[in-house]
Formats: sequence, C-alpha cells, structure tokens
Amino acid sequence: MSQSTIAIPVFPGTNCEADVAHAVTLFGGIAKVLYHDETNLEGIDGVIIPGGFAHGDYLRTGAIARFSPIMPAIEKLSQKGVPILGVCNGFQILCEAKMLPGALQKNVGMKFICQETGLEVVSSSPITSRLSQGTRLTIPINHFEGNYTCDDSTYENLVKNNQIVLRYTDNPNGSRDSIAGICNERRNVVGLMPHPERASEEILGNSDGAEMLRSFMDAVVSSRMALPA
Amino acid sequence: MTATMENQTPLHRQLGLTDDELEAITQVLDSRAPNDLELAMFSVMWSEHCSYKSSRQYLKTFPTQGEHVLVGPGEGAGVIDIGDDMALAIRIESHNHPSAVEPYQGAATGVGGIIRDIFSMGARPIACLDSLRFGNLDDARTRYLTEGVVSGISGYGNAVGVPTIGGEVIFDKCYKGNPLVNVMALGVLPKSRLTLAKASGDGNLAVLLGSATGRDGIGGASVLASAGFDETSETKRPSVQVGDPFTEKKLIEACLELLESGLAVGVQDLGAAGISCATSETAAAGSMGIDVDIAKIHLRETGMTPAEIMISESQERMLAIVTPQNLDAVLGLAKKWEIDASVIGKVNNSQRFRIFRDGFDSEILADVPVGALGDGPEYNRPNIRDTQLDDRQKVDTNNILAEKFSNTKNFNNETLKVLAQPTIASKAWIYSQYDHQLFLQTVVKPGADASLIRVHGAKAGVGITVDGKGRWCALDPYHGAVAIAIEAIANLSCVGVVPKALVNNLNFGNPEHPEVMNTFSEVVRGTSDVCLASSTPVVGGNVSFYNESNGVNIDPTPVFGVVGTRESIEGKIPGVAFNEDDVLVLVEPMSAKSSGSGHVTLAGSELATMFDLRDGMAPVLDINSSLKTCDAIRKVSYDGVISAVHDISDGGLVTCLAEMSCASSIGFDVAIESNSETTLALFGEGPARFVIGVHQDDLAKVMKEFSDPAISATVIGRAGNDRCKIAHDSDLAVDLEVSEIKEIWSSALSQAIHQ
Amino acid sequence: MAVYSVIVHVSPLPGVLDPSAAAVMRALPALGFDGVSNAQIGKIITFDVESNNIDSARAEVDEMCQHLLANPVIEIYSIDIAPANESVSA
Amino acid sequence: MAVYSVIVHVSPLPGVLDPSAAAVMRALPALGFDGVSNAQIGKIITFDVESNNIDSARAEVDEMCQHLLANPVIEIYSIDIAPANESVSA
Ligand SMILES: Nc1ncnc2c1ncn2[C@@H]1O[C@H](COP(=O)(O)OP(=O)(O)O)[C@@H](O)[C@H]1O
Ligand SMILES: [Mg+2]
Repeated sequence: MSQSTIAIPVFPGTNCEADVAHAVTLFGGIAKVLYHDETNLEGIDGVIIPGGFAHGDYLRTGAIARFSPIMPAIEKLSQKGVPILGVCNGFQILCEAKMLPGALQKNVGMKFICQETGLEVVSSSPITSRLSQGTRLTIPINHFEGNYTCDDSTYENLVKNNQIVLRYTDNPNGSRDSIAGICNERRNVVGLMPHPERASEEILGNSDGAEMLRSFMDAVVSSRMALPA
Repeated sequence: MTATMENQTPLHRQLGLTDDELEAITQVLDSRAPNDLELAMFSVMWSEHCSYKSSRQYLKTFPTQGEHVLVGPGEGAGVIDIGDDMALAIRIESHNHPSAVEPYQGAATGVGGIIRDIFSMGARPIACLDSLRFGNLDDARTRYLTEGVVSGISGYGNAVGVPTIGGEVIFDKCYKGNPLVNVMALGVLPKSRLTLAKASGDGNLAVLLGSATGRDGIGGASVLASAGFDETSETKRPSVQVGDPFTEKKLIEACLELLESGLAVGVQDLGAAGISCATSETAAAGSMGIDVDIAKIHLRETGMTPAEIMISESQERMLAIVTPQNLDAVLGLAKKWEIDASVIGKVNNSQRFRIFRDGFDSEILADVPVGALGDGPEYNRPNIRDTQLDDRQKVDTNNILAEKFSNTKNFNNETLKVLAQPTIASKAWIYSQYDHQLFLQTVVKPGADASLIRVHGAKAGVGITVDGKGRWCALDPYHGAVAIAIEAIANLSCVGVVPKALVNNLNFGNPEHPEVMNTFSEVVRGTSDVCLASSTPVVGGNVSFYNESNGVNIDPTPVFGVVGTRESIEGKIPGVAFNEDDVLVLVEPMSAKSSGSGHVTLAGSELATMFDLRDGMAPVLDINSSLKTCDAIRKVSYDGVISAVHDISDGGLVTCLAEMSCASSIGFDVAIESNSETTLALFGEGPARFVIGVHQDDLAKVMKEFSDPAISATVIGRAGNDRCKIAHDSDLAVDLEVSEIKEIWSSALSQAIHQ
Repeated sequence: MAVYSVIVHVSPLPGVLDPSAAAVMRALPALGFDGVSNAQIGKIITFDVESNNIDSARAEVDEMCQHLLANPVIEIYSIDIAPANESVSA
Repeated sequence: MAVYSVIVHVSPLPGVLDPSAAAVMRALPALGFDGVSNAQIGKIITFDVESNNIDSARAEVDEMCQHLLANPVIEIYSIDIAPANESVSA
C-alpha cells in the first residue's frame, strides 16, 4: 500500500505543526500541513490536530478555532470513519467542536505544566491498538487547560462505552477520574492532552510515544482499506 | 508631554535631558530650538537606555571578531555560522524596571521584545533562556514578583511558541527593591535569509505591521530604564505595556514569510522609542532620509498627540521597508496572517527625518537630520575604584567560617540548609512552567549544566547557558567577571560544546556614581580577557543602568549568555546522573588545588551569604589552566567515555555531589584529602571544577585525557547505595540518605514561594 | 438599524468545580482574609451591536453566546441589552 | 457578624490593551456576526463575606481587590455589596 497522507491543520497560533509533521514522517506517513481556511481534504487518510494556542486561546481554548473553514471538512472525514487525532490544543478544539464530549478547564494548580507524566492505557483506540490495557507509559504534558470536565451522564457514557483511552497515573491537573485521553463512540476520533510526538525518539530521551503514533498510522491504513477507493 | 504652567521645570529637564544636551540638540538643528515633538523624540532616543551614552566607550573594547561571526554587535541580534549553510541569531535584553512595576506584563513583554529582535534578522526564534534576580523569598512582595515574572515568561513564551529551554535564578537581598529580568533568545536561519534593518532605495515604502498604537509605555522602557527607583515610581505606572503573544506569533510567521519570499528590503522591530526609533534608524542605516505620515498610523486610542504616537512603545509591531512593486504582495501576506498593515512612510534621498501631520503635502511636524536621533551624546563619566573595596577584600571569609565551625565535625545540617536555599535548590518549579520541549529539539533539558539542542537541518548540536553571579563582581569586578565567563564555558563543556559566541547583559547601578562606572569598566575588561583567551567573541549585549532602589545600587551583575556548538549531536551524552558503582573523579585546574591561589573560596559563596558575610576576595582564576580543564572535560563528554559530569558551582562540592545523587537516586561514598578546612573543602566555590562519573573499565583511558600538567584529576570515591557520604581528612563530615537530600532539594523552592 | 449595548455574563455551571475560584478561596486566608465563602468567577463581556430592533439584537447575541461566548458544557450565560444611549447597569 | 454578598467587577483600565477582546472582535465577522464593536472582556467575582457591618465588609473587599482580585496597575474594579439575604443585582 502507498504511504498514508496525514493532514495537519494550522490555525493562527498553532505551534506544534512542524513537530507533528516530523513525527508523521518518522512513522512512514506523508505530512500535509494545511492552513485553517482549507476546505478540500481530498486524498487525506487521517488528521492530526496539533498543539499550540489557536487564536491565542483567548476567550476559551479552541473556542474560535472550531469555526475555521477546515473544521466541517474534518468532521465530514470523521463521519466516514477516518482516524482523527487531537493532541493538546487539538483535543480542546475537538471538544469545542463537539466531536468529542466534555471540556477542558484550567489546571487545578492554576499553573502551566510542562513535564513528563505517567499514563496508563485504559482501552483500545487508534492510538493504543499496539498497547495492551494497563500498559504504563511516560509522556510529556504541556498545558494550562488540561483539566478534563464533564457532567455525570457524559461520564457514565464514557465509562459504559469504554471511551476513556488514557488515564494519568498521578493526576497532575485535576481531571475527572484522571482522564488524559478519550475517543468518540465510533472510536475513530481521539483526543489526548499528552504529546506523544515529544516522546518518539531516543535522542530526546524518551520514545514511549512511538507506539502510540505507530498505532495511529496502523489505524489510518485499516481505515483506508475499509473505505471505498 | 507639554509643560504645565505651574511646573516651572523646563520641558527638556522634565523629559530627562540636561541643559547641555538641549544645547547639543539645538546645534544639530542648525541653531533652531526643538519643538515639543522633536524634544520628546530626542529625550527618548538620547536616554541612557537607547543611546548607551555612559557605556559606549567601554563596549567598543570587547573582542568581536571571529571567522564564524556573520553579524557582530550593533544589529538586532548577533549571528554566527554553524555550518551546513545555517546560522544562529543570538540576543539578550533586560526588562528589569517594567518587571518591578508589573511583574507579569513586564516579563512577558520582555520575552516579546527579544523575540522580535531575532525574527527581524530573518531568523526563526527557537529558544529563550531567562536570567532572574530577586530579593529573598521571606518577603511577600518578592514572592509576588517571583511568581508574576515566572508566569509572565511562561504565559508569553509558551503561547508565542518559543520554548524556554534554560535559565538561572539567584535570590539575594541586594535585588529586593530592584529585581532583574534578563531574557536571551536564539533563532535559526538559512544564511541566505540574513536580513539587516536598512532602508535603501529612494521611493521605498515603510509599512507598519501588527498591533495598533496606543498610549502604552509612552517613554516606558527607556524612561523607566534610565532612572532609579524610589517612592515616586508609583507615578511611572500608567505606561505599563500589555503583551499579546497571539499577535506576535502571527507577526513571526508573516515576517519570516516576507523575508523568505524576498518581499522586504529590510525589517526592523519596534522597541524603545517606538516608531521614531525604527523609522529613523533604518533610514540612517541605509544612508537615506525618511518621511513619516503620522495620520496613517493605526491607533488604538483617540486623542493621541503626535509625540505620544511617535514614542509609544506599544508591543507587537514591526516595520518593513518594501519596494512599491511589492506592496500589494506584502499587504496580501499581512491579510493571510490576520495582522494589520499600513503604509506610514516613504524613503528618500533627503538625509532628513520628517514627520507630516496628514499626507506628505501637509504641515511638517518635525524635521531633523536623519542620524541625529540615533547619534546621542557620549559621556566619559568619572570612573573611580571604590576605596572600601581594598579593606573588604582583605577580610578572610574562609577563616571566619572555619572558626565558626572549628568544633564541628558533622556537616549534615549545613548540607541540608545549603541545599534548601532557593538559589541552590532544584529550579523545576520554574522550568516546569515553561514549554521547554517544543520543536523536538531539546536534547539536554533544563536541569543540567547547559541546555543542548539539535538544530533541524544542521549536523551540529548547539549548547547554550546563561550565568551571572553578581556577588563575585561585588567583591572584585574584574576577577568576578572572569569567573562568571569561565563558569559559563565550564557549563557548556559538560555537554561537549565549544563556546562560539557570548552575549552580555550588564546590569549595574547608577552610572553617575564613579564607583559604579569603575565596576562597569572592570567587568568589561575581565569579560574581554576570557573572550580573547577562549576565542569567544562578543556578538551582542545590552546595558541596564540605574538598577538601584532608594539610592542603594544592586551588586554589579553582568549576565553572560554563551552559545557554542559540537560537531555532531549523535552519540552518548553523559548527564548529571551517575551510575551505580561509577568511579568519581574530581577534575580541576592544578592552580585551584593550592589553597593559597584563591581559586576556590567561601567569599561570595552560598554558605557565607547564609551568615550574611559579604566581604572577601572573589575567586582568582588562572584563565589558561581553567580553559584547559574545560577543554579536557568537553572532550570526555563529547566522546561519551564518561557516564556523568557536573560542574562544581553554587554551593560547592557538596552541592555538586548531592545534585548528581538527586538526578540518579544513587548515593556515593567520597573521601577528600586537602590541607584546607572542611568548610572550604565542602562549600568553597570557584568555577572550572568538575566531578565526573566513570565506569571502572574506562578509568585509565579517561585519566589519560587529564595528563596535562595544568589539570588535576583525583579519584575521590564511588557512586552506589543509598547514602551520601563525604569524609574529609578521615572525619565523616556528611552522612545522609539520598531520599532525604532529594526531598529537600526538590521541594525547597516551591515551599519558599508558597510559604 | 440601531445600536444596542450588550452585557453578557458567563459563569461556571453550578456543580462544575471552577479552578480559578478555588485558587482565590485558597489564597484569601493566606493573605489574612477570613470568612469568605461561595466564591465564583465569571466573565463579563461587553460590546455594542447593530440590529434592527432589540428583539433581533437579543436573538443575535443569544446565538453568539450559544456558539462562541460560552461553552454550555461548563458555563451558563445571561444577557443584558439596551439601546446604546441608555446605559446598562453592570 | 453578618454575611454580605459581594460582586466585584474587574475590567481592563481604559487605554490598556485587551488582547482577548481584540481576538473576539476579529473572529466575530468570520463567524457571520457583523456589526459588533467596542468589545471588552472583564471578570466578575462573586462571593459572600462575613464582617461586622457593611462598611467594614466593603473595606475588606477593597483590600482583597487591591491585593488579589484585581491588578490595579492594569485593571479597574468596582464593588457591589449588600446584606446576604437581599440580592445584589448583576
Ligand atoms: N529561571 C530559570 N528558567 C529556566 N531554567 C532554569 C532557571 N533557573 C535554573 N534553571 C535550570 O536549572 C538548571 C540548574 O541551574 P543552575 O543551578 O543555574 O546551573 P549552573 O549552576 O550549572 O549554571 C539549569 O539547567 C537551568 O537551565
Ligand atoms: Mg553547572
């Protein structure tokens, strides 16, 4: 099969696009960095919404970005089952866009946190298929607003449908039930606060994120096989 | 801006200009008295902050040449070649006074300003480092300042998308009324994109990009930075600037695209003195003239006077000089990146800097020779060595402390107390608030001796550190500066990096005090000596005078940012953490071993400061053997034949070993023989000394690297187990559990902040 | 068309823990302020809007709130609106 | 001791840059909302405080504003205060 093409949307204020593109290339994909006014996603096999501060995170993180012209196109892909991953700011945007349930509030400590963080794999998803349940990983987080919040019925649904993908082992930001990452009911849209691309190479001192990104690239290949050509 | 009737002080003096300076301005204007607008512009541009009028004659003496230097001091940033057609832009800047008034915004706008200097050269900003000085944390206002400054750097740097990959902080009572906030930034560019801020070409247009102009910082940074602090500082408050990292991020992308596509002749950031400075400087640099149409400047507030508009220091603005043919393309780019753009001026051959009220056929509001604003006065201020210094240097701090502890054999308590000092303790509370991993480049992260990054597109690794222990310079400005510069080089050598360029931020007190001028010139001399000996040219710097509160000057505090390279980033990089069973070796210049040399001393040390002993002589280094020692360390680190290395700096040998232990969670058993007292052996400070951890099998090979007679290498013990033990002359001086040390060292700073 | 002054008040949904309010509650006693309870921090967004009449203005502002100014998952909002020349009390 | 309900309204000092309001203003037309101007975003902090009387309560709240709730260098604040059983209008 030919290489998969991953779209990486850039909003004004996004800053992790080059990092994600680097990682996509590392794991065999073709990275296509697209400006947020792009509406044509033809030939795109998967999407990773990178981290950063779209629109400065003013008002609320992700609140303005989700209105960008590229977002309806991404939503359409997701309805076809194409794997969509939101990392950090990308997760916040997916929540604001209602492609994932819940919201991300300020960290309980009211401080920005950039540090290695322990995670536990809770369920299988496009980013955890190569990792068995219960696997412990160390991946950096980098956010002020990563405190996952939702109401009780949303939470019960998340649990019932196994939508919780990752939990912190030592909840650094006050997230409900230590949630670090979730997926949608269909399990093709995933959002997580930790940055696997920052932990994908030995030279950076940590490659725990590599299996996550490889899982994602696997999921993209499976989805391509499932989709009509 | 206008003189009020009841205030009899003439306007020029209210604006901080002397009578002689007014006279000089009148001469520049061919015997015409300046009008209020002209006077306002001169007052800012001729301030100490903008004109370097007290420091220029000394700064000229720095060595600035080197084969790899592409741009030296004087431009937005220094630029050096790092191979593979890639270059690095480097710059350091202070934002001391704005941060004392409003810590969050002061620090934030400091980060924003330095980043603009970098991308104005065509370089993509890839890293910041911060160098901070505060009073002691037992004071509530100091805690507020510390938290505010750190969150300001975090809030701006993280959001603008430039990782803060290292820094340093010292808490000392001399900074209580006047904290220091220095920020260093690094950018990377293909050599072909190097752009200087020059407005050449008759008929070219000056385009103002970015935020609208408001009243913020009217004469802010420059006026604040050119006067000391006292009770009236409250009145300086209305000029606080607020940063907008989002707009800056868009400006970075727009300006880099502008330069990459060759659409701009030159780009200049707007810093102190705002539009006056940027327009007149770019025109002067290109030996041109420039006309500015003040009505075209987009404003955020109503009712602004021409003077307010011309000297406003609103943040996140850039000036691009473009040809008329490229104008549409430039405006299109601004639209794509959602930033405002307006054509505010026109370059011509007149050699004049003229300001028009509304259109180029309207009233001329100001008309001065184009270079006059940038060509401020130069002073040869009285320079006299402080007569008290000789007496203070005679005080034998080593002996005072030795006597204080003459009956002490066990130093567990002192060890724990030193490790708990906020200046010594882990700085994780600070750097965990900074994004330090963006761009997947940070190979050695904050927490080590120097940060090490890989530069995408280049083979070389880049090391960077910032150091500046003012206490040493307070004891002896020449030797203090030498010691600080060597300390920075020593830190780089731990990550296998050769120093290539130095930028300095010279934070001093009031230059009108002759002793301050003397410490200044001595610091410059010391710095130059190390730069020459180590082939590390000075490529940029910044001077911050008037760091005083209520008439008391801070310790002279030069801060050196040193950048260097290693040929390749591949291979094993030893960290601070040693391995179980490693042999521990103390490596130092032979000259540091003899106790009479004064290389290692308690004067200025953390231990002495804890007892408020502030006299004695700074470390006196033999520059050549110190550099040789650093060279040897660099080699073993680069070759990866050692497993760990850490330099002995603040807090002495005990602290160095304890930090290695905290990094690895492994203990050590060390015995030191020396003819000095235990206090000096354990807590004495003086740079270019290292502890390395070596696997037994590699020991012989490693020791060979230290065979130069100028270097001493002594096996002092082994790593292992869970206790930290140091015997001195057969007394067990320290015996503590790793976990206890680690607990205290890791948490002391955050506890001191949240007390 | 007429101009209306708008005040939108966005506050945390009851039951949603608000970290910034919690931080204020933690900080106050440390500064010597006791006896504070039930702290809540909201946003107040003021602006002018042009519309045909007050009802259409209110409807538009409600749209803005639903989609942009508030996040119904964690926030509630209220709207005060008045012709621009009359003042709206904060 | 009595309990008072407090509303503190904090907003940027006139003339001080308000980047978040600027971002919202810029975003609105793209979302199909035209005709919005003069946006400003402030904070509104509500809480209860115990004090001897309304004057001492007001004085305490003013202190809190100076030191914690607002940043007087770049923000202005106003205080509404009333006995807890009466309601304070937002
Ligand atoms: N203000 C700060 N910002 C970011 N990192 C810091 C700061 N202060 C210290 N650090 C980091 O903590 C580590 C130790 O700093 P320091 O004790 O100053 O090192 P050294 O004594 O070797 O120069 C360094 O890696 C440094 O980058
Ligand atoms: Mg060091």
